[in-house]
Amino acid sequence: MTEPSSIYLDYAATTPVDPRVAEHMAACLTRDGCFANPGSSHAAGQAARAAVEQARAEVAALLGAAPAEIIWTSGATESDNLAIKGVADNDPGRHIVTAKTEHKAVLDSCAFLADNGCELSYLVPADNGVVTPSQVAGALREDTLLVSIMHVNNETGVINDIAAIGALCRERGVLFHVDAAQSAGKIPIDVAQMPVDLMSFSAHKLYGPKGMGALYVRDNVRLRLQAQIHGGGQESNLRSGTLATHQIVGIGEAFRLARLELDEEMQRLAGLRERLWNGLQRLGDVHINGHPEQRAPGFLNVRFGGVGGESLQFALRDLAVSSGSACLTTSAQGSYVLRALGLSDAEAMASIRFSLGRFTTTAEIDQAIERVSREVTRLRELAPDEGIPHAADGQS
Amino acid sequence: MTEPSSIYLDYAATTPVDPRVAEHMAACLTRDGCFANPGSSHAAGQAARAAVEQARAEVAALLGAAPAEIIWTSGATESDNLAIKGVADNDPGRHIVTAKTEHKAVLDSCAFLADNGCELSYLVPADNGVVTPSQVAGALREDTLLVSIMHVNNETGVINDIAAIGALCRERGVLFHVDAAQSAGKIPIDVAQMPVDLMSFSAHKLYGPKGMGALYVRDNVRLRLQAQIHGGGQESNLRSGTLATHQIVGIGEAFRLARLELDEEMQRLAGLRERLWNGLQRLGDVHINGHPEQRAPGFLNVRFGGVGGESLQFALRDLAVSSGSACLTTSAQGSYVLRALGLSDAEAMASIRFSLGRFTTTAEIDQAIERVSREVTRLRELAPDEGIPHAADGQS
Amino acid sequence: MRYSELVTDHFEHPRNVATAAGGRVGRAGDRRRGAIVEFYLELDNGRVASLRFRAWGCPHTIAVASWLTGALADREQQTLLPLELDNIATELGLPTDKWHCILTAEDALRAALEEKDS
Amino acid sequence: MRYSELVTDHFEHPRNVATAAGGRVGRAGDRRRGAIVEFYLELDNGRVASLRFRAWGCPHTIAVASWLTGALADREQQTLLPLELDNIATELGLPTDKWHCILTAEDALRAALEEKDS
Ligand SMILES: Cc1ncc(COP(=O)(O)O)c(C=O)c1O
Ligand SMILES: Cc1ncc(COP(=O)(O)O)c(C=O)c1O
Ligand code: FES
Ligand code: FES
Repeated sequence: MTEPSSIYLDYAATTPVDPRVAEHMAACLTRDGCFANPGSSHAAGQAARAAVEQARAEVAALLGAAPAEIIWTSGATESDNLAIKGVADNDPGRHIVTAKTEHKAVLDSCAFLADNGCELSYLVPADNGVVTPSQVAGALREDTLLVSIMHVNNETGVINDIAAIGALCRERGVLFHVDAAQSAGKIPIDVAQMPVDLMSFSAHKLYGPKGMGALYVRDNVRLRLQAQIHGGGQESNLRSGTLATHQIVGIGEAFRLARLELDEEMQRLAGLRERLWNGLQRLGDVHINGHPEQRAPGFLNVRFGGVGGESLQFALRDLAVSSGSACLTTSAQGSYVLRALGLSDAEAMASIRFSLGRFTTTAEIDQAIERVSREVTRLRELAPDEGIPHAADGQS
Repeated sequence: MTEPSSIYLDYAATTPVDPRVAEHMAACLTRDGCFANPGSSHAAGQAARAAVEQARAEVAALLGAAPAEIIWTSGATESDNLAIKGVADNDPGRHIVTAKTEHKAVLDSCAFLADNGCELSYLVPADNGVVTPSQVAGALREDTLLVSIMHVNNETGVINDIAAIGALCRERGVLFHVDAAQSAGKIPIDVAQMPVDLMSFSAHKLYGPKGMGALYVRDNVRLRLQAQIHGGGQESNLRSGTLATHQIVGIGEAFRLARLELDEEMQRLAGLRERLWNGLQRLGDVHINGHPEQRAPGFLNVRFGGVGGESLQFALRDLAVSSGSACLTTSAQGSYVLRALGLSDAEAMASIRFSLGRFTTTAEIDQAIERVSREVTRLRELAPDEGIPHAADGQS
Repeated sequence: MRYSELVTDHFEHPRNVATAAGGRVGRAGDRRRGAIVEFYLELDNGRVASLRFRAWGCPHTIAVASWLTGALADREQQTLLPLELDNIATELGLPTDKWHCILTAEDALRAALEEKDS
Repeated sequence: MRYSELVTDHFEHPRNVATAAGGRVGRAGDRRRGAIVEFYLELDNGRVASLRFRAWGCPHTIAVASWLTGALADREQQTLLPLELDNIATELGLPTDKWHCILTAEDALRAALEEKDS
């Protein structure tokens, strides 16, 4: 249980399941529900199978994809692994392009391949966090097999121009994977317009269940992918394991709701985010990390001058937000994503990601502004007068 | 929804979630529950983390293991993949012993390794389905890395002597993996008594959620295992991906209930199984597949002489049971497990697995006997008098 | 496997099951191939006077045989063969991989016609 | 990161914060290493008459400095150093990787003692 007074502004870490989604899930769990194995041929199994296929159509609908292009996985981590390693296993030893600001699931899949004969190029984005098409173009080689660039960054909310990067890849005959865990349901996606070959999704970033994900595999790319989990041959042999009906029904309903509510929710969140930013700016010496406009609506990543990162986090512990970790001399480190944007470790640690979502209210935003302002002011007042960098300090 | 009149006797395919488990899961889904990311450092995240660790202790308790020896996965399929490929990746090119009657998740992981430089030996059990320690002993070589033999077979319920096979492996310095997806919660398991190094589990075989599993990794074997899914470094770096709190809480509660109710339930199911068998035997020309005694209580796999397999299945479609598939001339085939026990394809297809579980009642068993008897009798009467093999036919 | 309503009906309620021998007996199929059909045919003046069956195999085999006993009732001997496979398959909603079930029935019917009255 | 009740209390309600300059000022730490502590010490007759602080860094740094201002009140100048690191760490429940926070405070205290009255 979260404490009653706690304000949840960590929707990019995970979202609660929407009650409407939870209801659908509950109907697939117990004896009186759709609990059977979707692989069983009896009537109960076929009812479960129908629910699974309906969910597949809903997930496809949010992306403008065909249902057959959706593969169920256990989350975006697995989707990223399947996409990247699955492509490389099919065509080993070639060159792969990605960026330093990708999620660990992409970076560690790439690191694994680097240990196993692939060559990797890691793009470093500009200070605004954007990976540009021309950077990608500059990194492509004769033997490039795959480019993996995320849609929306999970720490800053910065949006990459997937359509342009995809067009480039297609022109050069290179496969293109996109980690869209943070964009689905937050900004529009249309695979008919975006020349993407593989795209990773996670249910728990848009009010569906944790432990459930999907991989979009463009029809003509299916055969270029090797399964990573072997067994019963589910999901056209690309992902074995009993299908988790309740989880699948959950992701389906979550994607359906996201599709219906996307436009309205984008506007609402953008408004709340501006309100938060305006409130925090009054503190002075507060800075946005990442591109100030090219960002998904729910994200605000800011750094505060004049306070220690760990103290800021501890002072704001009633606020569920994301932040770097302890000080330089302990083993913990500031975010590697923010470091890639040119921030010092201390700056990265004094940064906080506010991520807003479906249940965020104006009152919560106002309370958050008040708590942050109170604590930042208090900590700044506690600090020695000199030598503590405020806005004047160029580096901060 | 299953039809109201349908009787579910397919608990080995999957079980409904116990309502007590569903209740715990529901409490981890929505905003008022324990929904946060167990990897987040704020209070909400730490509450989720605590729930995850409590569940780990419950899973460990059913096995006599230490909590730190339990790794969360998305199911037994993934556990089998992680165990087998994870060990082989760490020490490539060596010899592996398994059996023809293993689950596809084991066989296909092994087939993948066979394509990638490992040598495989596949044991064929006796007609009773038991893989004996002496068979394993006969297959071990100087360069054998791993033996993978299941505890309880998913089609026949036959139990292998894991303690004896494990002792043998330990003596020879060979790693031992056991797929225990069908034994956990059905017969006792104690890793303190069983020299097992790796053991796979699935929640949905014992009234927990689908899409959730665990791998037991004996403490001193951890370093011999390579992760198969890379990313955020969860589960001591052995399995990345956001932990699915509700799923984990579900497996924890499922294992807890299974531990508390194991002895009583074993007795009850054995009684129901005997009642079913006695009822079916009155038909004549009915035969048990697999060892008649060395079996987990809930399983009864029988073949019926004198009826076509597909017709039997269609006639019994109101009964949710497992069976082979269509006739020889269509592409579908009888169970490879039953074929490995020496059955012809036609016999395998005229076989039915009844698997009983927590919600099975005496009334359901009696109804099942009545329906099966009525349909088998009807189909036998419809068949030409001569040439249709009944009990007299040696092969059937 | 999908079963049409007509197949289901004939499988559940087979028509004209031969409960005793009588007439010409034609038999086809074998256990290995997964289907056996027996027809019991009585002719009267070159017309089908009685057609009964027994069958072992898949639901389609049973349904096809049962359905044929009705569809061919009263028909002239000359017009019985060959069976109109296409039409039968369509009428009964047979999947394409199930056509061999009709062939087994056709073979049994041919055998019955070739048989002397018993 | 775990914080003991005592650390939490001193972090939330720091004692003896120096709101104005006065006494000997000792400072240690730097921004790079993540902690800065300033003590403002007044001695009277070889005893601590007033000890106040300012700090920037992690919660432990702030708590240690705040706690020391109380623990060292009234103490004889001679007995101030070296700090009993073990005891302080135990008292405040400091994780082992946080000992350097006490060292920063010790350095600041030493600097203050070495300073002339300002
Ligand atoms: C961009 C991105 N990719 C991948 C993931 C991993 O998703 P999952 O937790 O479903 O494995 C996340 C979130 O954790 C993410 O933000
Ligand atoms: C013996 C055995 N191993 C593995 C599995 C796979 O488990 P899961 O469905 O959790 O992937 C099953 C059941 O499907 C099984 O019976
Ligand atoms: S007899 Fe083979 S499918 Fe009908
Ligand atoms: S100042 Fe480094 S952890 Fe305290």
